[in-house]
Amino acid sequence: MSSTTAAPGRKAAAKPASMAQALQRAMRDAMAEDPTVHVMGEDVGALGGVFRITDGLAKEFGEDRCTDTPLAEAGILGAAVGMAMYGLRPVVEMQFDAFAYPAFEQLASHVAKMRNRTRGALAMPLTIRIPYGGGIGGVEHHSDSSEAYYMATPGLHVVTPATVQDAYGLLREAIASDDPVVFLEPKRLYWSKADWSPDAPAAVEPIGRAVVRRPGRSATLITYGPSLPVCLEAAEAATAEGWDLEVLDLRSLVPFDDETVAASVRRTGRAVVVHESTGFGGPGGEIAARVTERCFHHLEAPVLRVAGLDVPYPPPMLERHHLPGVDRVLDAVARLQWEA
Amino acid sequence: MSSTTAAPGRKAAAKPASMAQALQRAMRDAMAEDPTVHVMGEDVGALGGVFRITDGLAKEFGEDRCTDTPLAEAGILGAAVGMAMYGLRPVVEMQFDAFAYPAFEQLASHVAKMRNRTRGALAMPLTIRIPYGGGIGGVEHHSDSSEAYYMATPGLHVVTPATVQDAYGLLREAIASDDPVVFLEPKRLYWSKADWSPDAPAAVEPIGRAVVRRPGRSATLITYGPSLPVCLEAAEAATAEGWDLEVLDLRSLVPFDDETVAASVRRTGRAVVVHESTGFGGPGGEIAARVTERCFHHLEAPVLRVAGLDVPYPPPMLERHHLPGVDRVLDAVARLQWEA
Amino acid sequence: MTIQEMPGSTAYRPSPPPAWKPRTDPAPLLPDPEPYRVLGTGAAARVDPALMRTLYAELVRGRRYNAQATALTRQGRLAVYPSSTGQEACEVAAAAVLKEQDWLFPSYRDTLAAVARGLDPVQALTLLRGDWHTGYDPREVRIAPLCTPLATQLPHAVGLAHAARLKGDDVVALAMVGDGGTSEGDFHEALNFAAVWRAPVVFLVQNNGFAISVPLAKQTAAPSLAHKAVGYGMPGRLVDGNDVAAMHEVLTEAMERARRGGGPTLVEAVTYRMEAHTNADDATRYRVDAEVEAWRDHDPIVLLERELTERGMLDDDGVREAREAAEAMAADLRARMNTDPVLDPMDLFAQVYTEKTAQLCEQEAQLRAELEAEAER
Amino acid sequence: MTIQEMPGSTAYRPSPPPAWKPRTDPAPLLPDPEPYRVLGTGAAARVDPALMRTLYAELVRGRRYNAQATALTRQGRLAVYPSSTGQEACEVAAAAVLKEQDWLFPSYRDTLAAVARGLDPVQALTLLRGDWHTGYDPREVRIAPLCTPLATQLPHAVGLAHAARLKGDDVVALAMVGDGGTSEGDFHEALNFAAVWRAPVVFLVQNNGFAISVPLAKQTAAPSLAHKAVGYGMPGRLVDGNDVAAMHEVLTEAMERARRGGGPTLVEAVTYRMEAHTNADDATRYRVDAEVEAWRDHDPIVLLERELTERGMLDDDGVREAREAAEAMAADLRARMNTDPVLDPMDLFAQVYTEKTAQLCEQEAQLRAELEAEAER
Ligand SMILES: Cc1ncc(C[n+]2csc(CCOP(=O)(O)OP(=O)(O)O)c2C)c(N)n1
Ligand SMILES: Cc1ncc(C[n+]2csc(CCOP(=O)(O)OP(=O)(O)O)c2C)c(N)n1
Ligand SMILES: [Mg+2]
Ligand SMILES: [Mg+2]
Repeated sequence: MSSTTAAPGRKAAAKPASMAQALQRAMRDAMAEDPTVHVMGEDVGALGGVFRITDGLAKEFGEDRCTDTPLAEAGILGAAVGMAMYGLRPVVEMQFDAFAYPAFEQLASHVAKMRNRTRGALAMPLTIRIPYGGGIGGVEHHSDSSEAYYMATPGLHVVTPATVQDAYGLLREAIASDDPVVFLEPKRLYWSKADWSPDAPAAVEPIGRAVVRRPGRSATLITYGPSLPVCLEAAEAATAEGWDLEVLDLRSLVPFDDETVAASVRRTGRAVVVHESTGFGGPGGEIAARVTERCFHHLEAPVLRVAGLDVPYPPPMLERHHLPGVDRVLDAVARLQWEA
Repeated sequence: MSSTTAAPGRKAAAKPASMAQALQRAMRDAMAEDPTVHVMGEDVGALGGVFRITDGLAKEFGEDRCTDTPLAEAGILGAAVGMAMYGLRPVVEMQFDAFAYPAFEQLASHVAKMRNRTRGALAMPLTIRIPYGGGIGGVEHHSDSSEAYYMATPGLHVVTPATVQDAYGLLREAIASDDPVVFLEPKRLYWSKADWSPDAPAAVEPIGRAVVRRPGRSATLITYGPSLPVCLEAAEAATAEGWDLEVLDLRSLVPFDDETVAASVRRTGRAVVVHESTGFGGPGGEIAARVTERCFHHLEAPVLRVAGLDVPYPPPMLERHHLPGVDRVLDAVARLQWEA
Repeated sequence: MTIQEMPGSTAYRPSPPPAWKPRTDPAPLLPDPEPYRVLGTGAAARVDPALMRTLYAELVRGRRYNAQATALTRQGRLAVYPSSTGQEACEVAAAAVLKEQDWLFPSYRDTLAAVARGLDPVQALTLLRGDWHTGYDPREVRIAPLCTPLATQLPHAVGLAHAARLKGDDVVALAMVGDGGTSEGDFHEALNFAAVWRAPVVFLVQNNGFAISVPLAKQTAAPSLAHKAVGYGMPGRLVDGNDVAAMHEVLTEAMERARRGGGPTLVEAVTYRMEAHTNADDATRYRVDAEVEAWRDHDPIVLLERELTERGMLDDDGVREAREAAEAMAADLRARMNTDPVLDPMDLFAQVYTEKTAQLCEQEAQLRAELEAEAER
Repeated sequence: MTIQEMPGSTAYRPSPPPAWKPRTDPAPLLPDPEPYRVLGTGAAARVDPALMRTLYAELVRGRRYNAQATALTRQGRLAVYPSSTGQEACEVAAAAVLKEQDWLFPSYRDTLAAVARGLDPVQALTLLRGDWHTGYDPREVRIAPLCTPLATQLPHAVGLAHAARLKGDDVVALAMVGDGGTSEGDFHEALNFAAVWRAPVVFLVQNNGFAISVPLAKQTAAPSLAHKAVGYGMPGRLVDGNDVAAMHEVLTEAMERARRGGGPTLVEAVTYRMEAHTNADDATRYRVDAEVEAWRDHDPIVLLERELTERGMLDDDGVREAREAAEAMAADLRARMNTDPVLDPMDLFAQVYTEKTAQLCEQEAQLRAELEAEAER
């Protein structure tokens, strides 16, 4: 764990905190430690963001450090690129997944490529926070899982926490990173809670490492972000069928932790990738292909995928049919050719 | 083959034509047959497009049917959406792959979703032509393989011809389709030639069907667009090693022809996916995963991938190291565990 | 307050500066320095009394609609509601100036404009209720789907208007956007396309002072949003958005200009969002009550009632009638929204493409099996 | 031709229309109706003769640079070259008004501006030669990478200038874009951000009449591109882009205004692209020779030579000296470009991330093995 993630000064005992609070605290601590950290986006100031993740930052650090921008995502990200060129460390908030799309050209053609184009002369120490995924009853364009777009763009790191601890630790690391990080926040976990203290983040693994959230021997569930709780619940339920499922939380899609993932699957011989993004062209294909390339002779069954349907994100009243739930995960596990 | 792809009137014997000419002819015939077909984009008028694919259309059909737009890709695609809402059938030209990114929001949030959002009331009979891929010595931003972005967006068809015949047939079909089609034109094949006549397009399979370009029994090369000639060349070279490779041209990434692909791999027992797009998060992961899900017990080796490097597209003088060439394909074939 | 016809610009060719000519005379494109007003001014005498009374009834109905939708949201019947309370004059006028064949391009905040155009409120609220994305057939009612990604509906309006003009149809598109939305690239590109193509489209910006929490001063440094028009070569008009008569007059003029081939107009309506951004928003975080209070006296209904009463055109009966009609609409809406819509999950697959792909058929079969299993439990 | 300081807009709060005040006085923001000129007018007397002579030498050198780069392209030494022949006054003036610490944000067409700022021409041409994307360290020379995706460099300039101002540094950014680029959403968003943030940035639009084949009339219907400024609340200036003295004066003023906290300026330079878009373009498809010829008499070098000669400030010696210096530069450039650059394919992996990922290390090893096998053959 890099030293930048240790909170300065005070010590506090762990107590219940939400992922939203941990994210807020990560930005606050980063801003307090490093005057080059600037938070910017739509409504991040007085309002504290529509999810309140930047709550209080403008008040504590002033509007120049936590800035309400005009309403234009390409402009926000483009300006952040220029700020980074001058040595600042911008943390950009996109209001919702689909509202990051206007910034796609800046992201793909500049943010991702700047270091490479300039042979390392211009770093892009940018963090782009994007609340993503569904399950909160949002109307259209408010629930997209857009990670496949970012994964397919070399030069970006793509990180997504699934726990309160990781929300703090990974965001601190993302902000401290000299590379651009697309930081995907599973919005339906914003209000999930855990006992947590910013003073004891030592247990947090760095970006690029997957973590075993539940050890098991029958099969591996490979997942991340919003689907981690689903997989943990499925693993509990699976014990009734006699399956002892290992649950892996990827935490970072880029870089991808082939080592940890392959080690697990080699041990269990079976795997299911679970994510909320649409299946076709989603992250699961890449993950299943990598795992198969590395573990082919250890596999008792093809790596299966449980994903969102291959349809535009549904309206609120139908979203439950889209989201991969415990039953679908268990169905997939059942199809892992146990009879073989 | 749908009847819309038969050229009206005259008959001509097959003679050498380039892919560029076939594409031009497809638009011309579509415009002649259907007054609702409108071509639009940057420089598509007097200039005929930077690749001359729209050559002569403005002259023949007038500037209202083939329109030089202001220089703004979101505006172009957004206006085309409105035109489609009113019953026109716009054919949009994006000048280069990376210059379609400014239109990403219009594409992902409107073009792809309009039919779904309106329960079918508003069709989007749009064709979005995008010259893609490298190998032409273009400077940065002129050689991206962006198909992964479009594949991950439900609601779009994603089509890419690799032959002169398909260039005509698939583009006619794309224009005639009531669904939006992202039509990816492999720009380094623009000047590839074949004997061809627009009067005899009967041999062309419809969108959604993969085609065996070279039958074989040892292993299947699964490819599309710019990599088809590479795979055919590799297959020829492989005969020297005693491998009889089957080469599949996908032609359409969405819809994906699981049937044809799986049938081939079940027969050969081995497969390599070949494309120019970066490997990580690229189309190959999805393809390999689907094939493995369907053919697991027929596979003698994991499905391998030969793809562009996981780096931003290189400058002209280095691009040959990025592009999957015959040697890399043969290397992958050699790794298909023949000893097993 | 005349609007000059924009001279065709196609004749322009590059010429060396000694021969320079501006392509358009900028002066007529610039907005007046003050928002145009009718109510409480001499201009009010010109307005047709019947129109005034119709608009009054619509405003009262619109206010009631907003209140009812807000109440339904509190009762959990809507997923979210962005209220146009305080902005009813803009919404009502936008609908009133449209002919049967014209098209409306509303944002998420403009369900009232759609309702005022004649759309069934239940259909208008489908998106916000959450049973589907669009609750009506846009071609049938000539109202584009309510648009959430900001300003993205503007190029659609331009394209549709352009297509109609190419076909020779008498169709004008009226596109609505907020003050915040003017900062988006799509706003710029749409206005530019419209002017270059001389498309019959009217852009109505409701400047309600805020983009969620962000006040206009952090959104733009322009003298007014209407001043943006000159940069595209179209006229910009600045109007009091709470003065329904002024709104009606300015929009009518812009629509007519578009209709006779004069090209697009940008109208900035100065108004105020009296409620929070949506029910989910907490406006106390970014604005003080005093500011809201200052606008109460300039309420669109108050302004029109004052004018009509002073001129003896509205009595207690008139007020009562308008209110009763509004109550009837609200009661009907309440009754019809207080039921759970019956949904078919198979609709998820029905219209992704013209024909379901094999892949979607598989997924549909799987979901059907799941639902059957669920039903059996 | 004075530029008024833009009053701060942060005090603005929404207020009901009776209390309406424009946030800025639009009048001083509007450009003059004609492009500003110095050469051949009385204003020329004001210009420092030494400056005039320096600019003359730079123009001559710039023209020679364009010719040399074009020749290198014909010889296959450059992958592509977008010439700025005819636009040298804009390029040269843009570089001349920068202080050491200021930043230049060029487009693909502006290698000359980079060279005029002092960048080694070989480094400036790296992108177009094709051995790497950027041939220099942007921080060292304070020149952003040459930008190809149109208008995307403009928000970068705004962000950098804003960052510098926050830090209290005396840095102004000058960002260059073409007439076609003004249609992109990024142009709009950048100008708006700059004005709202009062960022010290100057936007220089080179209106050279065409975006590849598309003439200005199909790009905009605005009176001038400079008129776009008022929509952002910044001053717009219209200048004869072939008059290097006028360019120098207007840009200097805009830079100074930015430097003292007065915010951004939009400058439209009216010029003409004498060559095709790039060597790969065929300009005969969309324009006639007569149009090109009409501009020859208004060539930036001709204009300045005429002025200097008439006023006895330039004799044959002076002309010869400038030409000789230009030839020396060209000979050096030729010599250094006529070698094959030595490239290391491993550079492909070196700077994708700060640290190579395991995945990239694997691919690097693979490529290295391939190259070794290749070498052995
Ligand atoms: C492209 C995009 N970015 C961000 C949002 C999130 N968002 C929804 S409404 C809103 C504020 C819009 O303000 P304004 O345009 O003034 O309209 P108003 O809500 O005041 O009617 C924002 C930021 C969005 N819907 N679309
Ligand atoms: C976003 C984007 N779209 C399209 C292009 C392709 N393109 C390159 S130059 C050019 C014309 C630019 O014209 P203008 O802005 O007037 O600059 P000029 O070339 O005249 O200097 C176009 C369309 C691009 N580079 N970037
Ligand atoms: Mg608003
Ligand atoms: Mg130009």
